[in-house]
Amino acid sequence: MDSREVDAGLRKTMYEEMVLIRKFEEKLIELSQEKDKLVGMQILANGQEAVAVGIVKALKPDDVIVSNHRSHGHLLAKGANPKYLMAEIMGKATGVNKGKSGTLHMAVPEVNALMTTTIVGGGPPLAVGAAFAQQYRGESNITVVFFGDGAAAEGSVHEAMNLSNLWKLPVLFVCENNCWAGAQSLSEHCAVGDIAARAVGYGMPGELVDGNDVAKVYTLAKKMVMGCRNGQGPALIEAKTYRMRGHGEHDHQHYVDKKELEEWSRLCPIKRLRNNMLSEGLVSEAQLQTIGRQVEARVDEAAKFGTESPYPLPEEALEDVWVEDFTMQQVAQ
Amino acid sequence: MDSREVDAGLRKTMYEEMVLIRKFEEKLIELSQEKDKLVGMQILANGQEAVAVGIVKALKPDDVIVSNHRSHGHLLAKGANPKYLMAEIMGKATGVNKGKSGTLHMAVPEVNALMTTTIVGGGPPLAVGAAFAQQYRGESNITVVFFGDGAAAEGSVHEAMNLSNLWKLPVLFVCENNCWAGAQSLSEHCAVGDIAARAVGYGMPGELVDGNDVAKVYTLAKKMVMGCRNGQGPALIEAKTYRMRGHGEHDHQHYVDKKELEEWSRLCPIKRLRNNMLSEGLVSEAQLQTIGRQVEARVDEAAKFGTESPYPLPEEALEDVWVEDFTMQQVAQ
Amino acid sequence: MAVLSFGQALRDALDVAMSEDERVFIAGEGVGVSIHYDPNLPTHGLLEKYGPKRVKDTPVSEAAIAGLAVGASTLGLRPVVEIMFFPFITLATDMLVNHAGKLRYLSGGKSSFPLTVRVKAGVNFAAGCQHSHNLEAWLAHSPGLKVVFPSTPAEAKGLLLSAIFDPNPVVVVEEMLLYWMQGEVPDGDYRIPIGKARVVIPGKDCTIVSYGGAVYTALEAAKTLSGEGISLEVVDLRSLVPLDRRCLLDSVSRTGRLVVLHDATKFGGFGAEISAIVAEEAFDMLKAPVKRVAAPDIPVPVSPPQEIFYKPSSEMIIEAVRSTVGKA
Amino acid sequence: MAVLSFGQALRDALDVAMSEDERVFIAGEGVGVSIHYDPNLPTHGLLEKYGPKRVKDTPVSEAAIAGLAVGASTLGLRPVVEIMFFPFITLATDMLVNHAGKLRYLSGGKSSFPLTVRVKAGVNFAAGCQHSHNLEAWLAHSPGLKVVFPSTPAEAKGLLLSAIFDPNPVVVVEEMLLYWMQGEVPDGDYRIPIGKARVVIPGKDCTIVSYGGAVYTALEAAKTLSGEGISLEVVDLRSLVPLDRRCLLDSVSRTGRLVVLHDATKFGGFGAEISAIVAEEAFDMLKAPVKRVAAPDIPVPVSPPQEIFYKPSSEMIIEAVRSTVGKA
Ligand SMILES: Cc1ncc(C[n+]2csc(CCOP(=O)(O)OP(=O)(O)O)c2C)c(N)n1
Ligand SMILES: Cc1ncc(C[n+]2csc(CCOP(=O)(O)OP(=O)(O)O)c2C)c(N)n1
Ligand SMILES: [Mg+2]
Ligand SMILES: [Mg+2]
Repeated sequence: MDSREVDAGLRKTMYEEMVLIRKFEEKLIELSQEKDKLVGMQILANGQEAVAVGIVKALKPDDVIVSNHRSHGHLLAKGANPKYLMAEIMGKATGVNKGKSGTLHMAVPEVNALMTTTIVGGGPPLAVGAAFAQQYRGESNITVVFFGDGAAAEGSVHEAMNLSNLWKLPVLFVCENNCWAGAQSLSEHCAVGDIAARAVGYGMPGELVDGNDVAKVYTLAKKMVMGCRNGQGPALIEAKTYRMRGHGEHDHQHYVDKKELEEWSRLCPIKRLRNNMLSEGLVSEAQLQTIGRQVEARVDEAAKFGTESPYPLPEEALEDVWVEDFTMQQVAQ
Repeated sequence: MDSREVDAGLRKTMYEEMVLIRKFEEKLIELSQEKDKLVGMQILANGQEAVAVGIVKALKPDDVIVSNHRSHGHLLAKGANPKYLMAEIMGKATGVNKGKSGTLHMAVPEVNALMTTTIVGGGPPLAVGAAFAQQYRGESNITVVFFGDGAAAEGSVHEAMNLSNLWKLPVLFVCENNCWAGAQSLSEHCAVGDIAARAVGYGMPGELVDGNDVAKVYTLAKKMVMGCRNGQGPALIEAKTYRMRGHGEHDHQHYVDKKELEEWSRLCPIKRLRNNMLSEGLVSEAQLQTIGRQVEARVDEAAKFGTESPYPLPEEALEDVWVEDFTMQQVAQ
Repeated sequence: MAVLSFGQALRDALDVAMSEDERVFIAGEGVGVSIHYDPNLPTHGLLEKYGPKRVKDTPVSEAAIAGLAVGASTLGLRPVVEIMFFPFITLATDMLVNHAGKLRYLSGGKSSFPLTVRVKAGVNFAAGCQHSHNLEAWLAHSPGLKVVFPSTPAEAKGLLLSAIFDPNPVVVVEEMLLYWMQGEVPDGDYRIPIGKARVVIPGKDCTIVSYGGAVYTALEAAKTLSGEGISLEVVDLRSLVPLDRRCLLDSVSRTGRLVVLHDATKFGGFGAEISAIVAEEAFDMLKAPVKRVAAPDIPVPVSPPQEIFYKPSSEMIIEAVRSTVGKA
Repeated sequence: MAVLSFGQALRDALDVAMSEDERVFIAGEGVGVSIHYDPNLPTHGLLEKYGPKRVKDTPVSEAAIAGLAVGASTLGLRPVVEIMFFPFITLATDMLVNHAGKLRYLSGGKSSFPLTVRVKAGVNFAAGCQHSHNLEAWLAHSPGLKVVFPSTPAEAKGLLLSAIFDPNPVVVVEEMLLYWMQGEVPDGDYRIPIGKARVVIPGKDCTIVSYGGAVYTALEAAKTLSGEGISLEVVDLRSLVPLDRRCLLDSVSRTGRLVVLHDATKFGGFGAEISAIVAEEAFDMLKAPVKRVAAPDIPVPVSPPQEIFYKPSSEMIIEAVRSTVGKA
């Protein structure tokens, strides 16, 4: 497969989206240096943008995604508004979840990013449920769930894979194998080199892909998504990629070999796509700079929006537990 | 592999043990017709005796087994005294666990049957812990855990397999695939035909065996056990067998095709071993009858012992929660 | 109004919900085909009636069963999933507590999770402590989950139907040993509001608060004590979350005395919450200390005399009441 | 006696236990190599000191981590395993509740399970409700498990060491935000008996019972109130199971008033048990209703003003005490 097989316009769009994710998170890095600007620990997708964009571009807007603690890329790729994400990450009332979630579990139902969980391994069983509803209603929509190589060790992932193929549910399992789970490298937490090898144990297709090549990710996703949509049941993609920053901005990766970081930095998915578009003459340097500036402006606007937004009222914390107008006051007071 | 490769004396012993299990459980069937004789629902290994005996015969006395709700065969094969098992199943004070366990979770530490759990899928993580202790202390002992095809769907089994091969723990996973999990057949609860196929996803050896041929089970177990003992890490055996009775004596298998039962009854592991010993001239009909009578006498004695034993005192229920002389009275009263 | 068993009443609720609303489906281990062939079981015959699309037998995967409910509910279905026995709910608590109960909150109120979990409870069916362990106190301490625990066939039907159509996650605890108990059950789409307790029998001297099968132990005690001239008011909570504080406090204000009863273990049990509420809010009305009658803080033993010992008895209530009313 | 941080004191306990007893090993996600490089973390540097045989980084598999502890302990090891954050314990509750807490009982007293589970708790570290959710009430309601919840560096060391060498399963809840708090800590194999509470400051007018970091909120309130002439007695339970009923009841008998405080949610929280015990056993000594101060019954929100709102404050205690002593 050659990335040239992917339409030039689409590649440009994917480039823009990857740059948006990168710059959005670079803004978070910047803001995390300032006191009391962001709330909690920031888990960044820096280096993994091609997985989010390549997979999501293979979906229709009605398809559902289920995300995890490393969600910014997934959500932006699915079309979430950076303003409301930024405000959420700042804990503001205007945030996509009114400040109740913060960075770790943002749900954006508007774009069918219905559930994000920071319980590692929590996503796959949720995705089974979403895909069941899609199948039950006779829709052709599918559900994609992103999870990490670390998550693959959780029992819930196993249960979800077995159940989804048993019932031929339209779930695409996307394992972002970024070589680390916290401070544990793959070989320290996983008994097997390729998590994709597990697909056979559930009777479903499973394939590896270079997760830093957005065109390859997209092409494989297209194929796998078609299978899910056509009633062939679930499939597993393992995207080999790399987490370029620590697990949270306080983490300076003391446990990582600097050479490993350098090697993967050469494989940067954005740089690769950029070079390949330039060398094919699809875009000019000037056009790329324009994209960069436009994206920066969006990110700055988002940061400004978040910064200027008010915090929610303390007692509004009591809202949004229950659907009806019923607070636990009735229960507990 | 031919069963003749297995030593004649050993085959005779295995035969005796299989008959003991069968007759012990036939006594339970008989007693379960009487009111208030046995406590609770009896889950019988009828038809699966060759798995228990074939596996356990490949072990040393110091090796540990972890059993599940279908434990009678495992425990008897490991050398548990039928008297104390019978008394336990009757809820008597002389029972192997003083009547606190009943049939479902008997532990017999005397024979290194350390933990029995009726939480389906609970055994494998416990076995990981036991095997870890064996490795930690530099012993050559290993741990065998028995679980069902239904249990294979539990997340705990996945976690245990990954962890045990990651650490190269001496665990032999024995999946007794008896075609049913409760009233669900394999194809109704499992996305894949052979559970052994999952071994590759953990990088460990996994093999199928005819679970109704005790010699084959024994021979494969010997090989797998050696790997575990030699530090090669865990292994998985899937023994294809069949649950001849319902899941509890109230269960008349309304959901089972009678033909299926007939076919498997022809494959009865005891009948097969018996015929093969007879055809080889290893034993005579008379000798087999003697074995039968001796075993029956032991079982009768066990039933008598259980029947004549007293129930524990009600308030002795408060004992055995804590190691020290500390009852929850201190906590709760 | 038909006379149905408790189990048939539950089945009736499922039947009504499924025939009324295509969004309702049921799933669990053996909810379609069961090793127990008994028309008194809540899912009996539903597979035959509604087919395998809507009656789903699952693998033995409690976390996935709960996840199925969470995910399907937020796409608009009305899942009713079964956890076979109460101790197995431990395997689903991440999905129920960290997901069903929290994801709406985490969405800032954008999403909802209208799912129902049926769980079978009972401390005395001779299966031992890994099958018998009442954990309603855990669920009641988990924000975002409603918890109901019916005691009669009519309540079972009415509360299960309300649970299925409640827009929030609801756990319905079913006392298994009641499955065969008969009672009058209203026809059709009969619902009992979640959060309303019921005064089973009115009385003057002491209130007994309970739920589930324990209510019958309380009634037994009430009968004996009425012979001694002590009049008990028996309150069946029916719903633990939300709790009908009004009914509870009103009853205590009438009787001035309270004994709380449940079959779960005492220490940290739900009875503590009842006792604490009353001690906090009705202190001045109390003529005597609130007593709790509950199981000892041990796992459920199997041996018959010990299993009987474990379960709170009417004698224990009688003793507690006598000491409360000063006639010990 | 050295001055150590709470985290260092825990580390010291692990260090003493490991150097004293070969049977002790530690396991968990990142207990060897961590994304947090900080000498105030309880497992910092232990991998370097004891090597990978005894300091085991595990996969992200909470059930297997707990199973590891259960299985290894019954073969005679002394496992100390870590569950990273309290809400993740849901994934291990089957192993802890149905196995660690019950298998000895099921063996009729033949087996034992001397394991320790360390779990990190805290309701305000800006990570939201899937990382912050204090569930000690669940564990305290689970027969066969001991539960301790230290509040000072010395207690942290003394209780963790006792837990490791206790022949029963013990859960040690570590309040993360205390990791950096300094205090004097006895050297060597210092143990505090599990089951003994501590009167932090004596007082006459009202008892505050608490545990973990909430004890400091109580002390803050005590300081303010002493300015108003109200004298608080602050009791730190330290151990929830077994509970020091003597200390609790003695204190209430001295002050006649009780406010219970914890950072967990109120409804069905551990405070209910304390309140119920006192209402049951010290009714006649009580001059006023027992009050509970606890978190509202909601998941922990992330937004800073809401997270502050969630956590019970000294003002709430002050208000509760004032109303209790009749000076509201
Ligand atoms: C159930 C659970 N256990 C542990 C954690 C703590 N934790 C957060 S991220 C993480 C590592 C996850 O690794 P992986 O799945 O590979 O995802 P990545 O962070 O690499 O994207 C861990 C252990 C958690 N959030 N949930
Ligand atoms: C965690 C859990 N879920 C459900 C059950 C109820 N249950 C008991 S046996 C059984 C079927 C198990 O099937 P399998 O593992 O194949 O074992 P088999 O009974 O066939 O030997 C089930 C679902 C249980 N005991 N534990
Ligand atoms: Mg990773
Ligand atoms: Mg089976």
